[in-house]
Amino acid sequence: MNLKSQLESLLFVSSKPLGVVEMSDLTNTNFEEVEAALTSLAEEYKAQNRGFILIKNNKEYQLTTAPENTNLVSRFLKDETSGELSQPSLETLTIIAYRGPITKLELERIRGVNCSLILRNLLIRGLIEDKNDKTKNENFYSVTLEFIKFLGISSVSELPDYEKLHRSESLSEVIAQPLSL
Amino acid sequence: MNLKSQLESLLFVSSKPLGVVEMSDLTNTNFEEVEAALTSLAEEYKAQNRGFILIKNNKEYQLTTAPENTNLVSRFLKDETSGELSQPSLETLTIIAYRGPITKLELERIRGVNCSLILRNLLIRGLIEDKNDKTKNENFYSVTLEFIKFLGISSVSELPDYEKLHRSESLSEVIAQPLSL
Amino acid sequence: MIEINTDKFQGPLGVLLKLIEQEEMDITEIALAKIADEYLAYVQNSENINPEEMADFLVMAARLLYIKSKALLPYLVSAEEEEEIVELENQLRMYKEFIEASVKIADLVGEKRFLFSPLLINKNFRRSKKEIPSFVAPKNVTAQLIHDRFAELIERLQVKEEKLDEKSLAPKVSIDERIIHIRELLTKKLRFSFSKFLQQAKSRTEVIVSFLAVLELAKQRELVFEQDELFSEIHVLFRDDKINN
Repeated sequence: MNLKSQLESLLFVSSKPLGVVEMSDLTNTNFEEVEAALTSLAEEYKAQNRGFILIKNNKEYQLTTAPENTNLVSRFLKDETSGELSQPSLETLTIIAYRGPITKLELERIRGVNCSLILRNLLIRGLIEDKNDKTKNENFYSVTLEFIKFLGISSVSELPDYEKLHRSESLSEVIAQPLSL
Repeated sequence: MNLKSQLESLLFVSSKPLGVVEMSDLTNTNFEEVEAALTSLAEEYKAQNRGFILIKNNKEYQLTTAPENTNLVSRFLKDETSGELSQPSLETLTIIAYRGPITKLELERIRGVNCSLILRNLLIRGLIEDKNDKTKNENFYSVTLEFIKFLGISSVSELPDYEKLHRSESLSEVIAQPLSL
Repeated sequence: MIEINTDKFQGPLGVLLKLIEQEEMDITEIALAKIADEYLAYVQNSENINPEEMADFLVMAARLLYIKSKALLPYLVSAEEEEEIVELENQLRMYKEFIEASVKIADLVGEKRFLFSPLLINKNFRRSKKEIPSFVAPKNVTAQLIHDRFAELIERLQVKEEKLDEKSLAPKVSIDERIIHIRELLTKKLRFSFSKFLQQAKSRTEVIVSFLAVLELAKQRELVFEQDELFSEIHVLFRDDKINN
């Protein structure tokens, strides 16, 4: 059986993001092989200038239209996404994109301000998601594939200066500090 | 512009078969070129052993999963529709039962998270349906007649405590909260 | 007056950063001390501060006032407090990095390269052969279960609302009010004892506010202090009265 063709069929027929675990179960193949095949598919699409690309976030994959055809596709779908984001939403998304998964407390320490309302709005809009870590009993926020699609990139690692801001030490230090006042 | 990539984007994102005339209009290219590009795409898919094929029916084109993966795809879709409902799906279903017809945004305000994927799942299972209100240009979700029958009642108003719960004020308040982004 | 884009509310760090940039200064303790007054003026005059964020704006105001008082009375600051100032500088520098990144992200969004995936596609479209049934009976779902889940949800929403009840804080004295009070006091009495003045305060916050008010007036050269010998009582009086005498 041809694994790449199988994965392509699944991604194609599913209109929701698919996780590596799910694809691995369905094709009866181990994670590593599935991930390798997906990486190879993503590269093929780009090299062959296909009309779709494979995007990735938090071990979830989805096929989407290629960024160079956005105009055409939004005309066809009559999609009127304006892409407007307020400054606070943009700030919050930026921090979650570079530092996620991140807790509300860490986020608020970076922004210096209560973020409940903004987090709720971003959750409703589907640009972020929260996952509960049961061992720590805490919610961790990450950006979603919806956010990746919104920016027209194929994964957060393509964000400007990703490596630098993702690892920035001053950040880890500040986060590790106890709250004063 | 790359015509093949454009056509591929359109076929990929479309939820119905596409005619040559429509594709020709959208891409601003004449029929012959569109047909030639489509033929070339169909050949590529076969030669490259892709997970989907391009089929033609009465001048209309659509992408479908490759025949050799039919069993895999059916298994996947069956899992999706026959598995147990997740807690979030069940909660969404109850809101639609008691509050429907209801818009996606109203649902999302009540639940505090984006509901696109859950709605998709409930639609696939045939538990809910959406109707477009043309004057408001919005989709309203209700439970399907099949689901109502399955519950052993003849209308949602026969659900326990329907009158009281249907009008719950706390829900109306949540729906009325402003959302800013 | 400072011009800050107030059509979109900004957090305290955003306001600080803007003030520092307007002064064309780097993020340092000196810069923070310098903009403290402007920050306070912003918090006082801005009608756009979201009530949920007010507490954070006030915490920042307290930190800035503290830094400012340190600039006036450097020997009063402990090593631990020194660390807190460095921490604020670091926090601000990091915040700045993210703000810069967010500008790049905004540019990316502006390019409108949105990607689309087909959503809610009929499940029998796109598939060769084998129809999937259009209705699948959900396991274990009954009218009673639907009712119970919905009732639970309503209850949960009500609990949440109760938590969000607004609480009003006991009225606190402001630095401005204290300054007016000091001026009135000195107009009547010409001079007063600093320690007795602080003793009148009803809470720790009031002590701090009174102290800051006195410092503020001293900085504005309205007040002078008299002390006969080291550690003896400090008397506060108007500078003009002192000169006239």
